[in-house]
Amino acid sequence: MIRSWEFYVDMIFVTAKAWILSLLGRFLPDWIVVLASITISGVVILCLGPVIMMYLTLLERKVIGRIQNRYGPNRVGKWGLLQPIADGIKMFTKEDIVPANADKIVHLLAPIVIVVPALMIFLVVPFGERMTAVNLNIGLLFFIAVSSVTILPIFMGSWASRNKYSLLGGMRTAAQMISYEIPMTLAVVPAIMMSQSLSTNTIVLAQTGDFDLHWFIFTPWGIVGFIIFFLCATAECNRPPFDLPEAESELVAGFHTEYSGMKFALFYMAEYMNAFTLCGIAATLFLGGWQGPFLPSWLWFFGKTFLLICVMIWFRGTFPRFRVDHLMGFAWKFLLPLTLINILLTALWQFTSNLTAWLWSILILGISLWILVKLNRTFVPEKRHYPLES
Amino acid sequence: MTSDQIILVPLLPFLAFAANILAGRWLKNRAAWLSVATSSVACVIALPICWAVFQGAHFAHQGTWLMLGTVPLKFGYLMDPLSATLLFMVTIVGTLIQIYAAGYMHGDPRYSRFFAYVSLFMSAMLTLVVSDNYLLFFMAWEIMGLCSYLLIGFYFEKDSAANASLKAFLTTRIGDVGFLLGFLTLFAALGTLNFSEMNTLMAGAHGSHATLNTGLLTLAALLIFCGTIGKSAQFPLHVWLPDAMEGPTPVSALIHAATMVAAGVFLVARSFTLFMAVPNILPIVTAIGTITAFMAAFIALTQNDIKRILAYSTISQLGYMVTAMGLSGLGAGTFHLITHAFFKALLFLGAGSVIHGTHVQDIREMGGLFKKMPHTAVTFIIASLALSGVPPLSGFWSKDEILLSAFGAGNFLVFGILLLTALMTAFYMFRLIFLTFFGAARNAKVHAHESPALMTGPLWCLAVGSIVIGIPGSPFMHHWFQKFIAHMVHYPEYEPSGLVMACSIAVAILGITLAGVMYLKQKHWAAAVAKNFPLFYRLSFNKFYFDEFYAAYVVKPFNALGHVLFGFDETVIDGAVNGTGRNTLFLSEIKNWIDQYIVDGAVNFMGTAVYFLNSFVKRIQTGFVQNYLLIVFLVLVAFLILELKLA
Amino acid sequence: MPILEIAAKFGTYAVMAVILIFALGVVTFRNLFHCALCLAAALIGTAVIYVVLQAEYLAAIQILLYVGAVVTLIIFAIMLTEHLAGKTARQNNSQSLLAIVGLLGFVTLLATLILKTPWPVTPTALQAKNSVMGLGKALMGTYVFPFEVISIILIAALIGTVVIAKKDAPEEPL
Amino acid sequence: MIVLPLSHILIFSLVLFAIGVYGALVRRNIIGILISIELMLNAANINLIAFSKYTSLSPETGQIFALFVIAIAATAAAVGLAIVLALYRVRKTVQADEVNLLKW
Repeated sequence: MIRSWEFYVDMIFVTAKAWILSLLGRFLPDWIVVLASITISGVVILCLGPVIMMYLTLLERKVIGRIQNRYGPNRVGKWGLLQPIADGIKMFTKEDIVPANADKIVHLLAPIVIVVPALMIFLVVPFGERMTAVNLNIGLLFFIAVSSVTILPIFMGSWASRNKYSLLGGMRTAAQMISYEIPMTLAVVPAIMMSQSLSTNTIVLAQTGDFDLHWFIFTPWGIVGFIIFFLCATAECNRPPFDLPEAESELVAGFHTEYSGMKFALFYMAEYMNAFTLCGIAATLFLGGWQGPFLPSWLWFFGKTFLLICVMIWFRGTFPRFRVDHLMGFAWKFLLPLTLINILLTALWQFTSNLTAWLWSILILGISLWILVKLNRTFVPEKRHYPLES
Repeated sequence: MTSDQIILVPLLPFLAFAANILAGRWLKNRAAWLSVATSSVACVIALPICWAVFQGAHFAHQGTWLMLGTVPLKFGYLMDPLSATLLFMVTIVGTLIQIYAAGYMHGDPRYSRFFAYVSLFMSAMLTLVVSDNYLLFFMAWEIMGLCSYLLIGFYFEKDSAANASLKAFLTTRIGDVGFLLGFLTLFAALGTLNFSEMNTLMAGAHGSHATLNTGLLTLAALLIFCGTIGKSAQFPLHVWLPDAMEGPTPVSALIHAATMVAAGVFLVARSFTLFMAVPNILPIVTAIGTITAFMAAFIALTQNDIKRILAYSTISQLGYMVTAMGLSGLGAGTFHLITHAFFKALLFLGAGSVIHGTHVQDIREMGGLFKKMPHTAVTFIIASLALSGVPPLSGFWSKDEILLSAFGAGNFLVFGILLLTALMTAFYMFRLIFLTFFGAARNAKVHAHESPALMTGPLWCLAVGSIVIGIPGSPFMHHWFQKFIAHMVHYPEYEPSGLVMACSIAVAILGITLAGVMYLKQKHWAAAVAKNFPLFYRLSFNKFYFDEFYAAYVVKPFNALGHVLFGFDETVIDGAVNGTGRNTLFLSEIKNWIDQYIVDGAVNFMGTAVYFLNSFVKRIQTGFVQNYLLIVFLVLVAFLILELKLA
Repeated sequence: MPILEIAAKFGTYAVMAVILIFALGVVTFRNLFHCALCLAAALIGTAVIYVVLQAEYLAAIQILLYVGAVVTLIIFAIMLTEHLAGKTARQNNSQSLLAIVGLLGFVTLLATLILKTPWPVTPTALQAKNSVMGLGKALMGTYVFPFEVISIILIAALIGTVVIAKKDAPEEPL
Repeated sequence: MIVLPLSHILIFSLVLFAIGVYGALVRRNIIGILISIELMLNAANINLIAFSKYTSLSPETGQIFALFVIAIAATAAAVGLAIVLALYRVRKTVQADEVNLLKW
C-alpha cells in the first residue's frame, strides 16, 4: 500500500517505536521485546511529563508577564529558554526542611505519591493517531478514578506538616476537589453517550467527519459540557480563580506550606502535569483530540492542549479568587443541575440532530440557565460582624 | 336546545364563594370582581334558557339521589314559567346589586368575606329557584337563612348587629321548622316531594277527593305556610325584618327586599296546587297577608330611619303578594313579586347611596338632597312612584292585578283594606322623599355628595327595569304574563275593571298629595295629627308593641322556666351526685388501705425478688458494642465447629 | 511467553501479600491517620486484584469510590476528631486475645473447608470476555430494580447524613 | 492472562476478612471500627468477583453485586461517620467502650 508523505509525518513516532522494537527482536527473546515495548512508552512518558511541566512554567511566566505588561524571564538563554533548567538546579540544591513535629514518613511520602497519579493519567491520553500509551477500554473512567486519588497525597502532606495552615488548606482542597469531581464526571457523560465507549481513542474516532472537524464542541451539549468540564478541570488542579487551597493571602501556601526544595518541586510538577493532562483530556473529549485537517495528528493535539492551557493562564491573569461558600455553591447549585440537564439534552440529541434540535437545545439551555442564575442569586448582608476575641 | 348548563348557574357563584373564602386574603379587591363576574356569567347562561321558557319550552331533568326504603328520592332541576321568571329576576337584580356593592363596600376590612357570603347566597337562591323538589328547595332555603344570618351580623362588632342577626335567625327558624315538618307531612301523604308529581296528583285530586288524605294535606299546607310566614316576614313573625337592616345596605336590597324574602311567596306559588286542593287554607293565607300589609304600612307611617321605612314597606308589599296568593291570584302575586323586586332593590340601593353620601340614616337630619345627589334622587323617585302605583310604572300594573283579584273574588273587605294600604304606601313613601330630598337641609353637619358611577350605574339600570318590567303584565301586552303563568296551573282570572284602576290611581295621587301638603306646605299638620290621635300614633310609632309583647310573653317565660330548671338541677340532681361522691370517697379510703399494704406489698416483694435475681444476670449487658460482636462471632465459630463435626 | 506469565503470577501473589501487610497495618497502627492511608493502599491493591480477575470497570470504580470518596471521608472524620486520638491513648480494648484465638479457629476452619471443596470451575467461563457494555446492559436490564433501590438508599443516606451531622444552629432571622 | 487457582484467591480474601474482623473487634476508636468494616466488605467483594469469574454464572452478576456492595459501603461510611461526628459533639469521645449508655 502506497501512502503519502503526510502519513509518515503523522506516524513518525509510531514508526520509530516499531523500528526500534523490530531491531531488538532480531537478537532478543520475545518477552524482552514486550518488556522493551512497555519500557519505551514508560520512559517517553516519564520524560515527557517533567519536560512539559518545566516549559509550562516558562510559558505561564511569559504569558502572565505579557498580561501584566512586562517581559517575563528573558535572561537565561535565548528568550529565557533555559530558565526552567536553572530553576530545577536551584530546587535540587535547596535545603530540605522537615518540621520537628512532623510525621516524617508521611511527610516524605506525600510529594512522591502525588506525582504517581499525575503521571498515570498520561497513559490514557491519546497524543496522536495510534499514540495512546495504553489503549484501555475504560480509559476515561481510569482517568477519573486516578485523578480522584490526587486528594489523598494532598491530605497526607497537609496532615503530616502539623501546621494549621496546611491542615486548613488540605481540608479546603478535599472539599473542593470532591465537589468539583462530581460535575466534571457528569460533564463527561454526554461524550460517552454519543461515542458509546469509555475508551479515549474511540471517543476521538467518534468525532471524525468532513475535514476532521466533526468535533463534539460544535453541538449544543458539547459546548455546555466542554465549558463545565473546563471549569471543573481548572478547579481540580487548584488553579486560579479556584485556588482557595493555596490562597497565599489567607493560608500562606496551603498544604505545601512546610515543603521546600525538591519535595516542593514535586508538588509543583504534579500540579502542572495535572493541568496539562486535564487540558489534554478536554481536547480529547470535546475538541476532537488529534483530529484536524492538513497537519499531523500529534501537532493538532498539542496545539489544542496548549491553547486550553493558555486559556487557563489567561484566567489566572484575569479573575480574582472565589469566596469559599461561593465556590461550593457554584459546584453544587449551579454546575451540578446544569450537567444533569445537559445529559438530558444529549439523550434528546441521540434521537434527532437537526436544526430543530438545535433550537430546542438552545431553548432548554437558555431557560435552565436563566432559572439557575435566578436561584443562585446571592445577596451580601448589609453589615457583617467580626466579633473580636478578648 | 339542551338546558343542562342550567346546573352551572348555581355552581358558578358557589365557586366564587369557595375562591373568596379560601383565597380572600390574596384576592383583596379582586374578590368583588370574581363574584360579579360569576353571577354575570350565570346571568348570561340563564337568560337564553329563560327566553326559551318564555317561548313555551319546558325543561326538567332528575336523577336518583338516595333510596328511602324502596322510594327513590330524586333531585333535579325544573324550568317552568315560575322558575324561569324568578331566575330572570334573581340573576339580573343580583348581578346589579353586586356591582353596586363593589362600590358601596369599598375599603371594608372584610371585603372579600362579604362577597364570599353574597356569592354563597346567590348560589343558594339560584338552587332554590331551579330546584324541582321540596328537599333541595329546603336545603337552599336553609343556606339562605345562614347567609342572611352572617350578613345581618356582618358588622358583628356592633352589639345591635349581632343581636339582630340572632333575632332574625331564631325567628325565621320557627317558620323553617314548620316548613320542614310540612314537607315531611306532605311526603307522608303523597309519597313524593317533587313539584311536578305533586301537581299531577293534585290535578287528579280535583275530581275525587277521596283518594287523598285531606286532613294530612291541610296540615302539610298549613305547616308549609309557616315557612312562608317566617321567611317572608308575615304577621306574627315579621319582627326580624326591620332589625335585619343592621346589615350592609346592598344586603338589605338583595336579601331582605328583592330575593330571599320573596322566596316565601315563591314557596306558596310552588305549592299553589296544594293550597288550591285543600279547603279552608286560602282564607287563612288571605287574612295573614292582609293583616301584614295593613299593619306594616301603618307602622311605616311614623318611622324615621330611612331603611326601617323601606323594611316595613317591604313587609307590607310581601303581605300584598301573600294576599294575592290567598285570593288565588297566582299570576298577580308573582307579577308583583317581580316588579317589587326591581323597584324595592332600587329603593334600598338609593337609600344606601344616600347613607353612603351623608353618613346618617335618620330622615329628620336630611333634606334638600335633590341638588346634591341628582342621580340618586331621580332614580329614588322613579322607584317610589312605581311603589305607590302611579301609572304607567310597573308597580301600578301589578298592584292593580292584586286589587282586581280581591275585587273579582267579591271580597270587598280585603279590597278596602288593600286600597287603604295603597293610600298609606303612597303617603309614607312621599313623606320619605319630601323629607329627604326636598325642603331645606336640616342638619348642617351633613355634607352630602353623589356616589360614584359604580353605584349610580346599577341604580339607573334598575330604574329602567322598574319602569318597563310592568309592561308584560299590562293591557299593552294583553296581560301576557298572567296568561303565561296560567299555562302552568289553572286559577280563576278576572276581566280587567276600569273601576279598580280608577280607585288605585286615585288613592296613589291622594297619598302623594297628602304627603306633599303635610311635609312641604303645612308642616304643623303632622304634629297636630299625632297629638289628636295619640293611640294610633303610639301604636304605629312603637310598631304595635310587638317586640315588647314577645319580650314579655315569650322570652321572659322561657327565661323563668330556665331559672326554675336550673334551680332544680342545682339542688336535687347535684345534691344526689355529691352525696354519692362523698360515700364513694369513704369507701375508697378503706380500699386504699388494703391496696397500699396488702396488694402493693405483694407487688413490691415480687419486684424486689426480681431485682435481686437480675443483679446477677444483668452483668452480660455491658453496653459495649464490640463485646456483643465478639460473642456473636465466637458463637458463630462454635456453630461452625459443631456443623463440621456433624458432617 | 511462559516467563512473563510466571512473573505476572508471582506479581499477583506479591500484590496479595502487600495487601495483607497493609491490612494488618490498618488494624494495628496506633495512629489512625496511618491506618486510613494503609486502608487506601490496601484498596488500591485490591483494585489490582480486580484487574487480574478481568474486572477493569470495577477496579476503576473501586479506586474512584473507595479511595476517592470513602477514604477521604474517613480522613475528614479523623481530622475533625483528631486531638482525642493522641499517642498516649490505648488503641485496643481488652478483648484482643480472645478475638485472636477465635479468629485463628475461624480461619483454619474455613481454610480447610475451602481447600477440601471441589470448586466447579468452568474453563469456558475463564475465557469469557466481559465488556463494560454488557455490564451496563445487565445493570439497566436484569438488575434495574436493585439499581433503583440502591439509588433510593443513597438519597436516603445523603439526607440522613446531613440531618445527623448538621449542627443545631440557633435560628437566625433571614 | 493470569490464572490463579480459585482456592488461593478465596483464602486470600478469607485472611483479609479475618483481619477486618479483628480490627472491628479490638479497635477502640469508632472510626477504626468503620475502617475495619470497609476491609471486610472489600474481602467480600473479592469473593463475589472471583466466583463470577470462575464459575459458569454470567460474568456480570458478581461485578454488579460488588458494585452494589461498594455503593452500600459508601453510604455506610457516610452515615457512620456522621453518627461519629454527632457523638463526638455530644459526648466528646470517639472511643467505643466509653459509649455505654445502654449498660445495665
